[in-house]
Amino acid sequence: MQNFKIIGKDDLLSVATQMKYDHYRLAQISCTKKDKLDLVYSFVKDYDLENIRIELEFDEEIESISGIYSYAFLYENEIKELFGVKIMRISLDFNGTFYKIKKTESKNGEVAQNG
Amino acid sequence: MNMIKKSPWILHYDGSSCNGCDIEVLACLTPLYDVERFGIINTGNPKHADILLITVSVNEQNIPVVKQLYDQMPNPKAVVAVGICAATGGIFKECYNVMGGIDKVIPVDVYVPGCAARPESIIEGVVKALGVLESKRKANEE
Amino acid sequence: MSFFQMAKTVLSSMFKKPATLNYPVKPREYDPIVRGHIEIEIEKCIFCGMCQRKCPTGAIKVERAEKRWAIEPFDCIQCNNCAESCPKDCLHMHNTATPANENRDLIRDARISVDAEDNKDS
Amino acid sequence: MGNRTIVPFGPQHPVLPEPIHLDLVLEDETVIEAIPSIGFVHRGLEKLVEKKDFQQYVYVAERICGICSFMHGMGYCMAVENVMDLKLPDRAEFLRTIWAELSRIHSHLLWLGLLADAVGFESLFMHCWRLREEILDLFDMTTGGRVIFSVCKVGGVRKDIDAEKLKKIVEVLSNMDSSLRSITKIFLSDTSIISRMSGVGVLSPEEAFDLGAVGPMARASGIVVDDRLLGYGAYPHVKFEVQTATEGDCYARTKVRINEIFESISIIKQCVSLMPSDTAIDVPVKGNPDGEYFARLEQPRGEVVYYVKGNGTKFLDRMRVRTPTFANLPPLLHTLKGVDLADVPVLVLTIDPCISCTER
Amino acid sequence: MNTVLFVIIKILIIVIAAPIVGGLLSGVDRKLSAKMQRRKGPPILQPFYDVIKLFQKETTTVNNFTRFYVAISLFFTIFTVVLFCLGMDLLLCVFSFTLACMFFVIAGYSSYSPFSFIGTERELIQIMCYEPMILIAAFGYYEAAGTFSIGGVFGLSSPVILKLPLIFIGLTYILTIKLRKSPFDLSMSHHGHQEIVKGITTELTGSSLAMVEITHWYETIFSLGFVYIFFAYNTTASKIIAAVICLVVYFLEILIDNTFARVKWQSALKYSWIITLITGALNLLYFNFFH
Amino acid sequence: MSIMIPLIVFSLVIALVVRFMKTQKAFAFTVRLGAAGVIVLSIVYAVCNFNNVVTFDLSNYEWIKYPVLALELLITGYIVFRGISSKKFLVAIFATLQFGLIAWFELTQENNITVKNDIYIDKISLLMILIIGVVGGLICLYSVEYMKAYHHHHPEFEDRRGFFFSVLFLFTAAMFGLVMFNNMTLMLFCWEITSLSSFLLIGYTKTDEAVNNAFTALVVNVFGGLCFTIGIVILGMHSHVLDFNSLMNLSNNNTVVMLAVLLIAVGGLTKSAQMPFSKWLLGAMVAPTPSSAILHSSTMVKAGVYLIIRLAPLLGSNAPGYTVAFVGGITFMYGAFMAISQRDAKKILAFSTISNLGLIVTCASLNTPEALWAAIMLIVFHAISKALLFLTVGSTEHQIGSRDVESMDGLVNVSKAVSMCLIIGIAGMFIAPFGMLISKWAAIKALIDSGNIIILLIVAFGSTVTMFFWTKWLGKIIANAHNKKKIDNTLRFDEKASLFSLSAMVVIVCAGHPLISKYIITPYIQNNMGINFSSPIDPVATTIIIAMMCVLFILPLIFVPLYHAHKEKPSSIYMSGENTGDDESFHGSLGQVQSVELQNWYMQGIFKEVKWCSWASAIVLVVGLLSIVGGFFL
Repeated sequence: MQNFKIIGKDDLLSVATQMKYDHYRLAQISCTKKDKLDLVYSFVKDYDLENIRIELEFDEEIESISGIYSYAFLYENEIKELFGVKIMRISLDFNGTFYKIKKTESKNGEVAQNG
Repeated sequence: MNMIKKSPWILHYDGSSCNGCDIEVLACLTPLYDVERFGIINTGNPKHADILLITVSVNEQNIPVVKQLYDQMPNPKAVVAVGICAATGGIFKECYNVMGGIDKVIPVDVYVPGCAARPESIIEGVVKALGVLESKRKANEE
Repeated sequence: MSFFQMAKTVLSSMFKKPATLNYPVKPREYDPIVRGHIEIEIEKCIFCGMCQRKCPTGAIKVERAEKRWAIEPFDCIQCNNCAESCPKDCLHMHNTATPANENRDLIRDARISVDAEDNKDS
Repeated sequence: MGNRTIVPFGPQHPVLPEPIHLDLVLEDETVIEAIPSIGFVHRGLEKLVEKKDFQQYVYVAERICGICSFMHGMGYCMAVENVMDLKLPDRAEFLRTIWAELSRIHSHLLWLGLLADAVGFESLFMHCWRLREEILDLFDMTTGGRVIFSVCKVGGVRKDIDAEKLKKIVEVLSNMDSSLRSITKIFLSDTSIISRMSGVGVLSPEEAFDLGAVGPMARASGIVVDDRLLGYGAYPHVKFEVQTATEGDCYARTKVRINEIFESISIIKQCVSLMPSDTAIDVPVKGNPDGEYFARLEQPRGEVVYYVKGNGTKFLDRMRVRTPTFANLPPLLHTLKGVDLADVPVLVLTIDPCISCTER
Repeated sequence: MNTVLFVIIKILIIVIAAPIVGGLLSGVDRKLSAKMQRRKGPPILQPFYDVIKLFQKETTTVNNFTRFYVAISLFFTIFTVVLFCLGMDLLLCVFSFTLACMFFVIAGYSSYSPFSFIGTERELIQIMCYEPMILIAAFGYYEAAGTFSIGGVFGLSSPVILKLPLIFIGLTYILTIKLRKSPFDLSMSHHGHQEIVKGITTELTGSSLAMVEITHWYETIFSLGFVYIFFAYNTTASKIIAAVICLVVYFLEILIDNTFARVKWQSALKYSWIITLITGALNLLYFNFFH
Repeated sequence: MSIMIPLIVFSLVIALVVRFMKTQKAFAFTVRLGAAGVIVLSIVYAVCNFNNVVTFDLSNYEWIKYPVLALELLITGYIVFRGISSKKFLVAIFATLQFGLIAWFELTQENNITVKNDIYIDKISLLMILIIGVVGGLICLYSVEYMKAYHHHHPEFEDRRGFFFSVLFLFTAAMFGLVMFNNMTLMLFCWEITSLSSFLLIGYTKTDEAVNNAFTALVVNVFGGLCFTIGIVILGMHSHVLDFNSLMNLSNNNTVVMLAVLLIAVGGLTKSAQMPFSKWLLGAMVAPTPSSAILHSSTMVKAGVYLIIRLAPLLGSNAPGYTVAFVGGITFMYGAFMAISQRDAKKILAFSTISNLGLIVTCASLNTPEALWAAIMLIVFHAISKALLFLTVGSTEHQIGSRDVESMDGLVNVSKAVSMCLIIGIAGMFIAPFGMLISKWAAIKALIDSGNIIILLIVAFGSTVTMFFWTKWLGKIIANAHNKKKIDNTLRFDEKASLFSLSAMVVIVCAGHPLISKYIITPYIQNNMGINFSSPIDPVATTIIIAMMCVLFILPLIFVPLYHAHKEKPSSIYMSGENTGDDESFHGSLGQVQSVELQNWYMQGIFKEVKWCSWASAIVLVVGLLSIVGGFFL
C-alpha cells in the first residue's frame, strides 16, 4: 500500500517548494468529497511517488501552488470548478469556465460533488 | 439529374466522444475503406458539407456549437449520428454533463449503431443518408 | 537535402492493386470472434435477469412476470458481458453489426417472431 | 491591442480530430498568445463510479478514450487489483502486455498519419493508416473489436489468444516491418517534412521538467522516464530500451515515437516467445475493494495515473485519472507561442493530444 | 463578316472546351492520386458531379458581394483563356489573369471571416511567389520569339524551349503554386485537413464554390497553355509533342503533390524567389549576351 | 512676357491676397476662386496653345536677373537664418554655397552666354501645366474644408491657414514657372521656391517632429539645388550653354558635360526622393494632407522627374544614364518592399510614390522613345491617382479618426463615397486595365528592348510586391466588417467636388490614354528625337484594355438586377462553431465574448525599414561611384 502523508493546509506551500527543490514533478492533484474535502497532491521523481493529503472544511480557503508548479493551474481550476474548492491566487484563473458545465446544477451543490 | 447522390461531402464533428467512433470515421477515408469512391470528401467546413456526421453525444458546451454547424450547412442536408452514444447517450447516458442523444439538439436522419461503430456501419449509414438527402431535395423543389 | 523520398512508395503503389476492400459491393467477412450484436435463444431463457444486472448500459430489459426479454440495440456497447454471465448460455454475440437505421427506437423484443423482426430490419 | 489578428481555433476544425478551442492571437501568422478552452468532451466519467459498480466500470474506463482504450481499462484494473491485493496469473500479464504494445503501435501509426496530414502530406497519411489497419485486423482477430476491445477485467483478461493467433501476430508484425521502415524513413529523412518539424516547438529538458511534460514529449527533450520500467505487466520479463532524443522539437518527438514502434514490435515478439503455457487467464474476484491506490502506467501518450479509493462496497468512492495529455497541455501552450499558424496543428499533434482522456 | 463569325465560334469552342478538359484533368488527378495512395479513388467524372451538385445546392452567403467578386474572377479567367487561345498578347494575358486572381483575393477579403482572411493573405503571398516568374517567362518569350503575341509561336522555326530552358524549369516550379498543389497549397488545399479550414473558399457555398472550381479548371488550362507555347512551333509534330509534354508536366505535378509536405509561406516565398532569380536571371542574361 | 501673366501672376496674386485673410468665409471664397481660376486658366492656356510651341526670349529683359538674384538672396538669407537658429548648420552651409556660386556665376561669368528661348513651352510643358493646374487646383479646392476640419480636430496647432494657402498658391506659381522656363538659372530660382514651400508646409504644425522633418527635407533639397547649381555653372563655363534646348545638342561623349548632366540629374533625384535621398519624403508626411498631395506626390516631386525627362536626350547608354536608371530601379523596388511593412496610409502612399518615381526615373533615363512614352504616361497617371488617394485618405482620417489602414476595415459600410474614391484610386495604381499598368507595360517593353535585364528583373519583382500592399489595403476597405459602425460623414461640397472630379479623371484619362498618347506624347517624342514613333501598345491590345475597363464597370450593373431577383440565404461566418451571432465575435476561452480581429500581414521581420534602407543606399552609392569612375575616368 502507498503512503499518504497528511499535512495541514498552511504547510502546503513549503512542502511544495521542498518538493520542487528536490526535483519532484507534480503528477496530479485530486479531490474527494465526503464529509470533508480530501485533497491529494501527488509528486513523482523518476519512479518514486509521494502523496500529500490535505483535509479541508468546505468553506476553507487554500493557497494555489501554481506559483511553484506553473502547470498546477490546470488541476486547480479543475477541482475548483468541480468540487468548489476555494483556491486562492491561481496564476490563470478560469473562474468556473474551465469545463463550462451546466450552471443551473451548481445551485444546489450537485455539481460540486462530481469529478 | 440529381448529383447529390454522387458527391456527398461530409462534415465530421466530434462531440463529447471517446474518440473511438472518430477514428473510425477517419478510417473510412483511408485506403481500406476509401469512401472517396462514392465522391465523399471530408470537408471539415460546414458550409461545404451535405452530411453532418456527429460521433457521440453532446454536452452542455457542445450544444451551441452543433446547432451553429447545422445552421451553417446549406440545404439539403442530413445528419448521421454515429455510435450508440450519439443515438441515446450509450454508456455515458448517466453522466451529469451528457445530454443524451444528438436528436435532443438537432434533427437526426440516420442512426449508426455500434460502440465503436465499424467503418462498414458508417458507410452504410452515409449511404442511407443519401436517400434522405435525395428526398429532402425533392421536397425542397416542390 | 533529400526530396522525393516518397516517390518510390507512391509510384510503386500506382502499379499495385488498391488496398480498398470495396465494401458495399463485396460484403465483409468477419472473424467469428468479432462482436456485432447480441441474439437470444428465447426458448432457453429462464428470465433470471442476470444479463440485465450485469449490463453496464442498461440496454437489456427482462420482465420475468411477462416472460419478456428485450434489448435496445442503440444502447448496447457490445461488451459481451451479458453473454458471459448468462447461466443458461442462451445469449450469443453475432459478428454482424446492427444495421444503420433512420429510427432509433428499435427495441428488439425476443417475443416478436423472427420473421416480423427481419421485416422490421429491412 | 487592436492591431492583432484574433481568431477562434476550434472546437470544430478540420485539423483538430477532437474538439478543443484556442483563442489565437496572431501577428502576421505568428502566434503571440494561445489561450485554451476545454470542456467540449467533459462528460463526468469520474463521477460515474457512483453509478456503475467497480466491475462494470471497466467498460466505462475503456471508453475514456477510444485510442488508448485498452490501456485505460488495464490501468483501472491494475489500480483495483492493487487495492484488492490480487495477483494475476502470468499469462494474463503477458496477454495484457501484448495488447498494450499493439495499442501503442496502432496509436503511434495513427499519430504518424495525422502528423503527415497536419503538414499537408496526404499520401503519407494514407499509407500510415493503411499499415495501421493491419494492426486493427489483429485486434479484430484477437479481441473481436477494432477499437474497443473489452478484454480487460478486474482479475485478469476475458479472452485468451491461442498459439495459432499468437503466431499470426508475429507473422503480421514481421511482414509489416519492411513497409513500416520505408514509411518511417520518410518522416525522418524527407527534407520537406523535416523543414516543418525541425526546430519547431523546442522544449528544453529544463522546460520539460518545469512544465511537467510526460511520455514521448519528455523523452524527446532528453528526460529518461518510462513508466514501463516500474515493472507492471510482463515488462520485467522482456528487454527493451527507453527511446529518447535530445533536440526537444517536433522532429525529436517523431523520432522517439517511431523508435517506440519498433521497440514495441520487439516486446511483442519477446512476449509471444516467453508466453507461459499455463492457461489460467484470470483469478476469481471476491469481495469489494477497500483502500486506495495510485497506479501508474505508460500509455502511448505518456504516463497515466489512476487513483482508486474503495470503501468496501461495490461502488467506489472515488476514481481519478490523470491522463498524459492533461500533463502535456502546459508544454503545448508554452511552445505554441512564437510559432506560425501553420505550425499550430503540427504542434498540437506532437503532444499526441487525446482530449477525451483529458476531460473525461 | 465571315472572319467575325469564325472568331465568335472559336471563342465559343474555347469557352466550352477549356473547362471540360480542365475538369477531366482534375478527375484524372484525383484518380491518380488515389492510386498513388493505394486507394481505388473516385470516378474520373467526379469533379463534374461535384460541380453540378454544388449548383443544385442552396447558395448561402455572408454578404452580398462575395459571389459577385467570384463571378468577376471567373469572367476574367475565361477572358484570359480566350485571349490566350486566340493567340493575343502574352503580357496582356498575364495582366488580365492577375486581375482575375485579384478579384478572387478580394472575394476572400470581403467576407471578413477569420480563416478566409488568413487564406487570402496567403493567397496574396502565393501570387507574390509566382508572379515574377510568370512575368519573366513572358519577357523571355518576347526575347526568344521576338513578339509578345502568342500566335507568333507557330511562326517560329524552332521551339522557344531551346532558348529558354532555365525559364521553363522555373515556370514548372511555379506552376505547382498556380495549380494549388502541395507543397504550395497554402491558401486553399484540395485536401481535407488544413489549419485554415478551406482558406478563401471557407465562406463560399453552392454555386459560388462551383464557380471557384470552374475557375480553377480554366486556370489549369492557362497554366498548361504556358507550358505548351514553350514547345510548339511551326510543325504539326511539335504541336502534338507540346500537348504530350503538357500532360507529362501535369503528371509530374501530381507526383509532386503526393511526395511533398506543405511548406510555410516563408519558405514558399524564399524558394520561389530564389528559383525565379536563378532561372530567370541566368536565362535572360545569357540570352541577352549571346543572341 | 505676356504669356506668363495669366498663370503665374494669378497664382501669385491669390497667394498674396489669401495671406492676409482671417475668416473662414474669406478663405473659402478666395481659395475657391484661386483654385477655379488656376484650373480654368491652365485648361484655357493648354487649349489655346495646343498646337504651337510657345517660345519667348528674355534677352531684352537683362535686368530681370537682378530682382531674381535679390529674391534668391532673400530666400537664402531666410534659410540660413532658420538653419542657424535651429542649429541645422548643414542647411545654412549648402544654401550659402549655392547662393554664392550662382551669384558669382551670374554676375561675373554669364555675360558671354546667349540664351535663346528663355521660355519654351512644348507639349510636355503643356502637360505639366495641365497637371499642375487641374490637379493642383483641385487639391487647393479640397484644402478649404479640409483645413477647417483639420484645425477643428487638432486644436493644439496654431491656426495659420492664411499662411498655408498662401504658400500653396506660391508653390503653384513656382511650379508653373519651373515647367515653363527653358533657362536653367531661372528654373533654378523656381526650383528653390518649391524647396522653400515644401519646407514651410512640412513645418506647418511647428511640432518638434514637423520642424525636424522640415529641415531634413530642406537639407536634401538644398543639397540637390547645390548640385543643380554646380551643374549649371559647369555647363555655362565649359560649354556656354544655359538652356535645355541647346543642352540637347551637345555631344554626350564629353566627360565634362556628362559630369554636369549627372549633377543636374542628382538635383532631380533629390527632388523626386530617389535613393539614397528618399528619407525626406517620408518625413514630409507630417504635413497636412493637401500639402502632401500637392507637393509630395503629384507635383513637386514630379519636378525632379521632369528635369530628368528634359535631360533624357543626354542620358541613355552612358555612365550617367546607367547610374540614374539603376538608382530608379533600386528605388522602385525599395519603395515597393518598404510599403509592405507600413500600416499608416500616408506612409504607404509615400513609399509608393517613391517607388513609382523610381520607375519614372528609370524610364526617363533610358532615352528610348518607348521608355520616354512610358515615363510621361506614368507621370500623368501617377499624379492623378496619387492626388486622389492622398485626398481620400485625408477625408477618411476625418471620418474614422485614423489613417491606419487597419482601422479602415469595413470602410465601405461607413462611407460609400469615400471608399469608392479610395477603391478607384487604388485600382488606378496597379490593377490591370488602369493607367499605371498600361505605362508599366510600355516600360517593360522598353526595358527589354534596351536590354536592361537587371532593371527588368527588378521591375518584375517590384510590381509583384506593389500588388501585394495595394491589394491588402483594398481588401481592408471592402471587408464586410463593422456593419454597425456609423460615423457622421458629411463630405463637404469642396471635398466632394475635388474627390469626384479626380476619380472621374482617373477613369477618363485611362480610357482616353490613346488620345493623350496620340496628341501629346507621340508628337513630343517625334519632335524631340526626330523619329517616327507610335504608341508602344498596339491598337488591338488598347482595344482589349478599354474593353476590360468597360466590362469592369458594366458587370456590376448586370449583376445588380440579378442580385435583386435572386437573394441568397444569409449565413453566419464560420468561426469553428463558436459564433456569438453578430459575425464579429466569438465565445472566447475564458468565457468572454471575444471580438474577431483581422489584421493584414506586414512581415516587418523581413521588410525592416532601416536594414533595407541602408542596403539600398549602399548599393546605389557603390553603383553610382563605380559607374562614375568607370564612365568618366576609364
